[in-house]
Order: sequence, then structure tokens, then C-alpha cells
Amino acid sequence: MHKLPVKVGGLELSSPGMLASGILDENGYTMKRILDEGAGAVVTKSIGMEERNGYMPPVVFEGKNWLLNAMGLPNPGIDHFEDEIVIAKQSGKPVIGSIFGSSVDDFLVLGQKMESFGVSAVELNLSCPHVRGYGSEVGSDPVLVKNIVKELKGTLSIPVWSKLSPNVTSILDIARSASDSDALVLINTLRGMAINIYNRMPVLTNVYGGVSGSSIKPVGLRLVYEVRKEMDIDIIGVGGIDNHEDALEYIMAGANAFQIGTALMHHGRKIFNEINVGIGEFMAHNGVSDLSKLVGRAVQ
Amino acid sequence: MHKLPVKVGGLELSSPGMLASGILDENGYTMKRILDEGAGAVVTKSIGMEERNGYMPPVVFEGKNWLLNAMGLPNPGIDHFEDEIVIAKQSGKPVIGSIFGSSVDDFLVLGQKMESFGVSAVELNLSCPHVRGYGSEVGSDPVLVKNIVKELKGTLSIPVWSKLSPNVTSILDIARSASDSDALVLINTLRGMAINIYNRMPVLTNVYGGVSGSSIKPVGLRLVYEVRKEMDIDIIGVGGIDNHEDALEYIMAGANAFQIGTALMHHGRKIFNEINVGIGEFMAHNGVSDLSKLVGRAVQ
Amino acid sequence: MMDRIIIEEAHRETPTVVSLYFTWNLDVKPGQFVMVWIPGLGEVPMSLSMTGHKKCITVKAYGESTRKLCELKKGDFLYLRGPYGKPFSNVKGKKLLMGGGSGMASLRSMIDDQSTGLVAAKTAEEILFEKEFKEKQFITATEDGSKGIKGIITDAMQKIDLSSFDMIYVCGPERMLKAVFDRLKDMNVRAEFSLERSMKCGIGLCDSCSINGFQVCLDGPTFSLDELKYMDEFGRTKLLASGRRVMI
Amino acid sequence: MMDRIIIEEAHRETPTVVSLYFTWNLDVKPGQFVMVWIPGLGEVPMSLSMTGHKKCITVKAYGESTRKLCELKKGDFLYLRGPYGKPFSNVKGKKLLMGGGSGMASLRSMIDDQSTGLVAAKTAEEILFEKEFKEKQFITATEDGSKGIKGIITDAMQKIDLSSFDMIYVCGPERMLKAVFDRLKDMNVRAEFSLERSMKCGIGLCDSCSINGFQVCLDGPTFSLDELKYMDEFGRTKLLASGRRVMI
Ligand SMILES: Cc1cc2nc3c(=O)[nH]c(=O)nc-3n(C[C@H](O)[C@H](O)[C@H](O)COP(=O)(O)OP(=O)(O)OC[C@H]3O[C@@H](n4cnc5c(N)ncnc54)[C@H](O)[C@@H]3O)c2cc1C
Ligand SMILES: Cc1cc2nc3c(=O)[nH]c(=O)nc-3n(C[C@H](O)[C@H](O)[C@H](O)COP(=O)(O)OP(=O)(O)OC[C@H]3O[C@@H](n4cnc5c(N)ncnc54)[C@H](O)[C@@H]3O)c2cc1C
Ligand SMILES: Cc1cc2nc3c(=O)[nH]c(=O)nc-3n(C[C@H](O)[C@H](O)[C@H](O)COP(=O)(O)O)c2cc1C
Ligand SMILES: Cc1cc2nc3c(=O)[nH]c(=O)nc-3n(C[C@H](O)[C@H](O)[C@H](O)COP(=O)(O)O)c2cc1C
Ligand code: FES
Ligand code: FES
Repeated sequence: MHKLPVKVGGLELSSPGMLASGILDENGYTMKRILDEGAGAVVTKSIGMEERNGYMPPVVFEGKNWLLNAMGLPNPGIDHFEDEIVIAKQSGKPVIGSIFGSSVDDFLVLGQKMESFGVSAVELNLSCPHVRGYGSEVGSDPVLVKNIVKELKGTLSIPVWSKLSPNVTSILDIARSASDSDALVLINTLRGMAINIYNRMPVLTNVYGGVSGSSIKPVGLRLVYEVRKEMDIDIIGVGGIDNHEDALEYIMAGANAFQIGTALMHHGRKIFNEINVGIGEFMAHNGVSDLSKLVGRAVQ
Repeated sequence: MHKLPVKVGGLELSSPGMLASGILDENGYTMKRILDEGAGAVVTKSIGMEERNGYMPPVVFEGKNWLLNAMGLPNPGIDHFEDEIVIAKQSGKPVIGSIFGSSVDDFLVLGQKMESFGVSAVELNLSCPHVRGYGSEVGSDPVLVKNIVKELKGTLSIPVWSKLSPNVTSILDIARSASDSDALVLINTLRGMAINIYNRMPVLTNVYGGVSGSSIKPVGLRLVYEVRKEMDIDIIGVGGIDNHEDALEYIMAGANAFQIGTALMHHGRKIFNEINVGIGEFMAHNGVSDLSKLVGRAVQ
Repeated sequence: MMDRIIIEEAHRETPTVVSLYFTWNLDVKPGQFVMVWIPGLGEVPMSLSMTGHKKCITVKAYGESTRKLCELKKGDFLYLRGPYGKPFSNVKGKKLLMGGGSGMASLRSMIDDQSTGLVAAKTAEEILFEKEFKEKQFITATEDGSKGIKGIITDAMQKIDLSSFDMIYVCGPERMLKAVFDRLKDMNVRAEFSLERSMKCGIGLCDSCSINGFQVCLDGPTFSLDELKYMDEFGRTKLLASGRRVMI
Repeated sequence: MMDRIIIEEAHRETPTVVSLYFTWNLDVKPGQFVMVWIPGLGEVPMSLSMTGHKKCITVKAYGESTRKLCELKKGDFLYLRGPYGKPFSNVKGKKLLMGGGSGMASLRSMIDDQSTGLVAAKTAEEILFEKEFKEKQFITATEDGSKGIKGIITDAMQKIDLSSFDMIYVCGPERMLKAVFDRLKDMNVRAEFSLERSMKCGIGLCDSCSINGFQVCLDGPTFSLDELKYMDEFGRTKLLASGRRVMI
């Protein structure tokens, strides 16, 4: 496995590419395998207080260069998730616990339990676009965001990352309210939908879902850039990364590290190592010895 | 040319597909030709008070299934635009005048001049994502939007359409403030950017641009659907329409008619007629005699 | 990316199983599956029980979605995406096709002169595809003894010389697969198993189908005997729709 | 979609014109063009002056962007997108290549034994590609009379038998094209003209290059004599960068 050490959001990773939350991270064995095959860290599926089955399939729909999903935050509930983290941690690499809730108290309990399970950091899902009462409904309220982050930072001893929604008029308003976080994770999916014209119905059972994949890269890059231009905080870029060039675009827009989700569908687990190799070659060709030298380089 | 008459936003069109503002609509001859070859109407480039050259190229960048542009609202100024409208109107079909301004007064003057030039309706650009002081900066202020629409509706005798931005937390807030319009046009481009990793610079001279093309279709459909679910107003769908199936998705999500921009790049002017034929065949196969029967059919 | 396909024939195989025939202009291999959308009810994975020019799915009615599928008639539409998954390997020579319940669906397209069927069911009337095998090449076990050997599939396995086959293909519920696997794992035979786990996406993203880090929808559904030897989740634990780990 | 390509050779053709050679693994035909990004300064359309395995652009320094291009050296990089546009038609037989100024760039890749050059320039030192023509197949006109015929291109046209050519290719500023067109339009000759208009997008979207409803970047830049007969904007009006219509 190609190494490319980075420091980000209070952690040291052996490479900058992490598995994004919600993709192949429900089963501990899957996460372990992805870590073994080159991811620098994995973020777990977002875990809540109670067990949820999520929405009835269809929960995904594939378009040209985009994927639409409305899983509906299926999760076993925090009290059933410890085993998976224990299995994943056998890889020896960091596991980041993603959590979602509807109140400061929810997030606090979830964060404390995650910490006790041994995760290296928690990632607050303030941005899932398709579940009422959670995700972006929480994440578009600056005061609530500020209180959640403050409370967790005051209580936990592990780093706290905040994952924000692109479906907002001003990302800076929310980013500033989450500025106590050790890192901002940008972006979650764009809210979207698809219709089957033959039976005249929305394709997803939930009607609305989140758009991911290479179609959203220009939007993700823009949000990372907008935040990097104004704030001195670690940023983890996510959204449409499909190869090392995409990853480098995010880094030059201001991301210190990055996450990958949808691209696993076409490239499989090997994408993490391939991207590490590609970035390594780019650095060698361009005389760059330290990846952090490229962070935000394109910001004007 | 295949006919498919529709009524929308106070106009009667021979077919539901119009040319979107900003694409191939600066030169009257170009607009005339597009009308002659099957578009139901054309919307002109957005015209302002003063002549503007727009940004220095690069002003466009093509990605996988998306296009990024920051033309920068080049336009000859309203006082130089009459000739183009006169030329375009030789086709005998409706020309819609798109206008942008930074105040109620700007919009009023522009609307009155457009009306005097003989346009069939005006479309208010409340949504261009990349020019300071115009477009979405105006269009994300509900009070300003309300005043602009009210003033124009009170003064002009031609229909007034409002084109809204997808880069907002709540489309309904803005849609409601523009509800005096004869139609809402949804959506303008998503704000995005691209970086060239070799010279470590944003590709567009303006850094930020608008994302268009098939990548934005799921977002456009969602916004049309969200508004149709709550409001009884004519909607014109735009964003990523590439064929008749995409157009029918917009119609079933709630659009009464639609506009096409980026797809002209790959399909040329013939796309309008091809889509009309495709919709006609779909209607015949499915026993639908009137396109309006399909409007909003997928809304649950 | 979802195809809408007209049903050309609907054939009732047993009181609870229906085969739906259609033409679909795609290359499909035995062992692969599709995701079938039943609008308003759900989306379910289904093996292709015929993989030539004419294609077929064979559906057993369990819940609401599959019950609805079983009611479809000629002229109705199927909404499909796929095909997905790794097919069975294509082996020349003597084949043993072992199936339980609707598991026979994914084996059906491999039935030929060289293949022997070993089919288990609860009762005689639930046995699938008997007529498609050569007369002497079909063994069956029913739990109620209404046909063939009284017992389960592993009872029937004792009656035949497993080592005489060039390849053994197995498909059915995971508990059955595990029982067969335990019999075969120390024998000198080649075998492939088609697994069924909860499948929400079918395209390797949601992790609902995973087993020991492999995605059944992508790395499977077919796995070889040797691959399964390294999977300690096999036949032991799985995740529910919520992701909660339970014993099988 | 933008390619970054290393310059293999930079050759000064005249005091204000430089040819930049590079390898680009794409199929390009004579008459097509690329958009060249000069980071920080702008993006400009440039014809390919060589279209085989080795490719070339030949740049005349007008403004800041082209001046910068003319300063590039071997080992520097070009940022290109394309190729775009409709090529010249590929005609066998005797060809006349008529060019003014940097217009010769798009004609250069068609120079062969069968072609005659008719090149106009202000002064002798600005004449391009003379050496690439066969000796007797080159006619030139300079405004100051420093070489060839004293006068403009249409003066030189009178010295040759235009009807002896199977095809006449013309490239240069629109005013020159129009003058040539007016000479040819009633003659029994075949001719194609490559037009230059303001080009912001190069891909048929922005309308800045349009003429009578045709996009020069997409439907052109090459147009036949017959096509131009129907274009009353040709040589008469055009749009500025703002879209304001002006007389040419
Ligand atoms: C690879 C593979 C191949 C198969 N091939 C065949 C075959 O050829 N023939 C056959 O008969 N069977 C086959 N099956 C089994 C078949 O998919 C199941 O029998 C079927 O899914 C059961 O549907 P149902 O009618 O019970 O679904 P319903 O009860 O109507 O539920 C619909 C869908 O929603 C899911 N679901 C239900 N509730 C929830 C919830 N709360 N949250 C999230 N999801 C939920 C279920 O998983 C199901 O997919 C196969 C299975 C797999 C994995
Ligand atoms: C099809 C085609 C082929 C050509 N081939 C060649 C060739 O082979 N060789 C050659 O020498 N020339 C060629 N030209 C001409 C060449 O493109 C121009 O000479 C060149 O664009 C001039 O660049 P500049 O240095 O003056 O640009 P600058 O003055 O630096 O301006 C940069 C770019 O920005 C644009 N621009 C400038 N100001 C503004 C503004 N305010 N708003 C918007 N846009 C602005 C200009 O159009 C230009 O493209 C060709 C032109 C065309 C159309
Ligand atoms: C199937 C699927 C499920 C997802 N689930 C979650 C989730 O539970 N929590 C979360 O924060 N993000 C979730 N996401 C969003 C991703 O983590 C990521 O932000 C997004 O997909 C953009 O990255 P990509 O284009 O690389 O996929 C999910 C995305 C997909 C495609
Ligand atoms: C090159 C270009 C220029 C545009 N200029 C304008 C404009 O001047 N005014 C406007 O309202 N929209 C403008 N738009 C937005 C389009 O009208 C349309 O809303 C958007 O491109 C989505 O549709 P599409 O995916 O079919 O292109 C422009 C889009 C493009 C691609
Ligand atoms: S069904 Fe989603 S990963 Fe296999
Ligand atoms: S340069 Fe934009 S349409 Fe031709």
C-alpha cells in the first residue's frame, strides 16, 4: 500500500483518502477490508439513537454520472454498533464514527458512546438531505449547530468533525457556526429526485434523495473553496472524487484530506490505493515533497 | 415541424420546448433560426441597463456531463438590443426578453423597453450565480423579489416570468415571494467551479461559474416538484434536459413547459423538433391526447 | 437506468411460484441477477432463470412485493435494472445442480444433458423444474416425504457419488448452503454457491449484503467452496435491514 | 476537458509570428482549430497549422494573450481544448491557397505539390510559409511593394487563372474574405472560406461567433462560396464582445 501521511482534523492518517459515511460501512468486516486495501480511515454509516430500517427499496437510482440515494438512515442504533467498530479496528487504522440526532442531547449521548467504542473521531451528520427531523434540517439551523459542536467539544476528548450540507444559500453562515469543530467535512449530497415517466412516479420510495458522484464535483469544489477563502480550519473534501486528479482539485481548493463514496461502485476498493499512487506521482513530477504544500494552492 | 401546442405563463406556444436564456440568443439571426427549426419560443440573453463585455475567456469549461460557465452577463445594453428582437421576430414565434438589474427601477426600465421592442413576455433573471450585485444576489432577497415582480406586473401588459436560483436553502420562500409572476422558471445553474491542477488555478477567469447540463437534472426536477407540490402557478422547467424523456420527467414533476440550453452543444438546433416528436409518440403510445394532462402527474 | 419490459408469458410453476418470460436485449450469464421494482411496494433481487435470447425470472411469493409479481400477466410490465453480480463459472462436463426452494431459479439456465438435479422442497408440489432434467438425472427430497427421499437436501446428498461431478452448483437459503458446504468442504470436489442476503442497492454501495468484507451483489452472489472457507460470517451472522448483526 | 501539452519546438516565422510544435494524440483535419488557454490572460482560438502526428499552432502577436504565446519556449506547456469546427473539404487536384496575415496558419497543412499559394501581407517580412510551397507555385502581394505585387490580395488575384484550380481555399480577416468572395461569387469556381469571429466558447453555446444563425465555431469556421451567398451578415455586420451589433 502506497503511503502518503497527512494530519487532518486532529488525526494522523497514513493516507489522505477516507471512506465517506454511508457507503460500505455498516458491516465491520467491510470496513476492515477497505482499510486493509488502502483507505487512510473509514467513516461509519451514520448511527442514531434508535434502530431504523431505513426506507423501502428502491433506495438508489443510477443516472449518467450521478447516483441518487435515499437510504433513510438505516442503522442498528448506537447500542448495537460496538461490534462493528471492534471488527473494523482490527485493521489498526482510524475508524471515525458518524452520528445523527435531532438535539444536542442526542448528539452528546451518541458521541460519548462512540468514544467509548474506541473510534478515533466523531463526524456529525448535519447534512443528510432526505430524512425529516435530522441531517440538514438540523444542519441549517446555525444556533443548533453551534450548540451541538460546543457541547461535544467540551465533553469528548476525541476530535469532532462537522459534515455540512450543500443545500444552503450561504455555506459560510453554517461553517462559521461549526467553527469549533476540528474539521469541516464538505459536502454531503445535493437534494434531488428522478421520475419514471412510464409509471409516472418518483423512482425512490422516499421521492427525494441525495445526488452524489462526479456530477456534484463542481459544487463540492466550490463550497470547499468558499470556506477555505474565508476560514482557517481543516477541511475534508468529498463529492464526486473519482481519481487522483479530482482529489488534487479538492486539495488545491483547500481540502486537507478527502473522502470517497460513490466512486467505489465503479472502481472498487482499489481506488484508494490507486489515488495514493497517482497523487504520489503527481508530487514527484512536480517537485512537491509535502502534500500540505498543495492545500488551498488554487485559492485566489 | 412537429406541433404540440401548450399554454404557459400567459402565452400560447406551438410547442413546449423553448431556448433557455444565455445560449445562442445574442444575435437575432441565431434566435430566428432556432425558432424556424422547432423551438416554441426563445428567451433572449439576459439584458441589462449598460453594455457589458462579460468576463475574459475562459468563460466555459466542459466536464463529464456538465458544463461550467461564467460568461459574466455580456450584453449590448438594452438600448442596443432592439434590432436583434426585430430580426428574431421575423420567425413569427414568441421572443421572451430576459432582463437583469440590481433594483426595482432597473427592472422596470428594462421591462418597459423590452415591451416596446415587441417581446411576448419578460423573464426576470433573479438567479445568475456568478455576477456580483445581480442575479441570485437579487433573487435571494424575498422582499426585493416581491417588489420587482409587483412593480412589473402593475406596469407591463405582457406576462412576467421569474427565473429562480437553485442555490438556496428554501426554494419555496423565494417562489412564494415571486408568486405574482405569470410563471416561475426553474432552474438557473448551480454555483460551482473547476481547478486546473497543473497550473494550480481555477479554470474560469471568474473562478466561480454556473453548472448546467444533465448533471443538474435531478436537482432541477426536485425544485420543480417541491414548488408544484405547494403552489398553483405555471412552471417552466429547465436544467439538464437532453431528450424527450428528460422533458417528460420535468412535465410530470410539475412543469407546464420547458427550456433547453446546454444540450444544444451536443444535439444542435434539431433537438427541439426531436423532443416534440418524442413527446408526441409517447403521448400516442400512452393514450394521452393533451400534454397538460401529464403536468404534475408524478406528484404524490 | 431502469428498463421497462413487457411480459410475454406468465407461467405458474407451483402454487406459490410463477415464471415470467420476456425478451431483454442484454448479455446475461447463469448466476446473475436483476433488481425488480414493484412500483409502490419495493424492489427485490431476482435471479434470471433463463439467460438466452428469451429471459425469465421465477418468483416465489413471500411478502407483498413478490406476491404482486406473481400476479403479473402477459402484457404487464417489469421494471428491471441489471444484470448484476458474478456469474457461475462455465464448466464443461458432469454438473450437479443442487437447489432448495426458489434457489432452483438461478440454476435452471444451466440444465442440460450433462446435468443432474438434486432438488429439495417441503412438499412434492413445490418442486421446481423437474421436467427440464433428463429422467434418470433427477433426485428429490421432500420434508414431508410426499416425493423422493423423505428429509432435507443433505439426506439426499448421501445417495449420490458427489465426487463423480466436475462441478457442483448450489443455491438456496444460507442455512441450507451452510449444511451443504459443511459436507463438501473436506471432500475433493469443486463447488460454487449462490448466496442470498438482504440487498438494498445491488451495486456495491450500501453494505446490506456483505459477508466478511465481500459484497454479495458485486463479488458474488456466486462464491467458490474455497472462497467460503475463509468467510466466518457464512452461515453464522448477517445484518438485518437496519444493519443490526444477528445470528443466522 | 483541457489538455496540457509540452511544446517541443518554438520557431519564429516573422518578427511577430511564432510556430509552436507539439505532439497531441488526436485526429485533427485542416481548417479545424483549438482554444488555447493562456492562464491569467485569456483564451484564444487558433487554427492548427500542422495536423499530422506532429501538430503546430502559428500565432501572430496582437494583444496580451497572443504576445504571451509568442514568448513560449520549448519545454513550456500549452493548455488546449478541441479540436473544434468543420474542416476544409478534402479535394484532390489543383488547389489555390489564399491567405492574409495569420490566416495562412489554417491553410499551411494543405500545402503540397498540387497547391499554389497566394499570400498577402503588409510587408515582405510578414510573409508566411513561402518556403513550403514549390518555387513556381507561390505568388505574393505586399501593401508596401517590398515583395511581389504591390497591392492587396485582390490585385494579385488578377494575375492568375482562378478557374484552373479545382478548389480555392481562403483564410484571413473578414474584410479580405469579403473582397475575395465578391470577386469569386459570379465565377464558375469552387471555393471555401475560413471565417474569424469573436469566439468565447468555441462549442456552439455563447453566440458570440454567429453569422446569420450559423455558429462559426461549429457550423464553420469553413464555409463554402455557396453557403456564404445566403449570409447577408457576411462582411457587413458582426457582434462585439458585448453582443452589440456593429458594421465590419
Ligand atoms: C441474489 C438473489 C437472487 C434471488 N433470486 C430469487 C429468485 O430467483 N426467485 C425468488 O423467488 N427469490 C429470489 N431471491 C429472494 C427474493 O429477493 C426475496 O424473496 C424477496 O426479496 C422477498 O420479497 P418480499 O415479497 O418478501 O418483499 P416485501 O416484503 O414486499 O419487501 C420489499 C423489499 O423491501 C425490503 N424491505 C422490506 N422491509 C424493509 C424495511 N423496513 N427497510 C428496508 N428494506 C425493507 C426487502 O428486503 C425487499 O427487498 C433472491 C435473492 C437474492 C439476494
Ligand atoms: C477560428 C479562428 C482561428 C484562428 N486562428 C489563428 C491562428 O492560427 N493564428 C493566429 O495568430 N490567430 C488566429 N486567430 C485569431 C486569434 O484568435 C486572435 O488574434 C486572438 O484572439 C487575439 O488575441 P489577443 O492577444 O489580442 O487577446 P487579448 O487581447 O489578450 O484577449 C484575450 C481574449 O479575450 C477576449 N477578450 C478580450 N477582451 C475581452 C472582454 N472585455 N470581454 C470578453 N472577452 C474579451 C478576446 O476575444 C481574446 O480571445 C483565429 C481566430 C479564429 C476565430
Ligand atoms: C448510498 C449512500 C449513502 C450515504 N449515507 C450517508 C450517511 O449515512 N451519512 C452521511 O453523512 N453521508 C452519507 N452519504 C453521503 C456521502 O458520505 C458523501 O457525502 C456523498 O455521497 C458525496 O460523495 P461521493 O460523490 O464520493 O459519493 C451517503 C451517500 C451515498 C451514495
Ligand atoms: C453559456 C450559458 C450562459 C447562460 N446565460 C444565462 C443568462 O444570461 N441568463 C439566464 O437567466 N440564464 C443563463 N444561463 C442558464 C440557462 O438559461 C439554464 O438555466 C441553465 O443552463 C440550465 O439549463 P441546461 O442544463 O439546459 O443548460 C446560461 C447557461 C449557459 C450554459
Ligand atoms: S446490495 Fe448494497 S452493497 Fe450489495
Ligand atoms: S464561440 Fe460560442 S457559439 Fe461559437
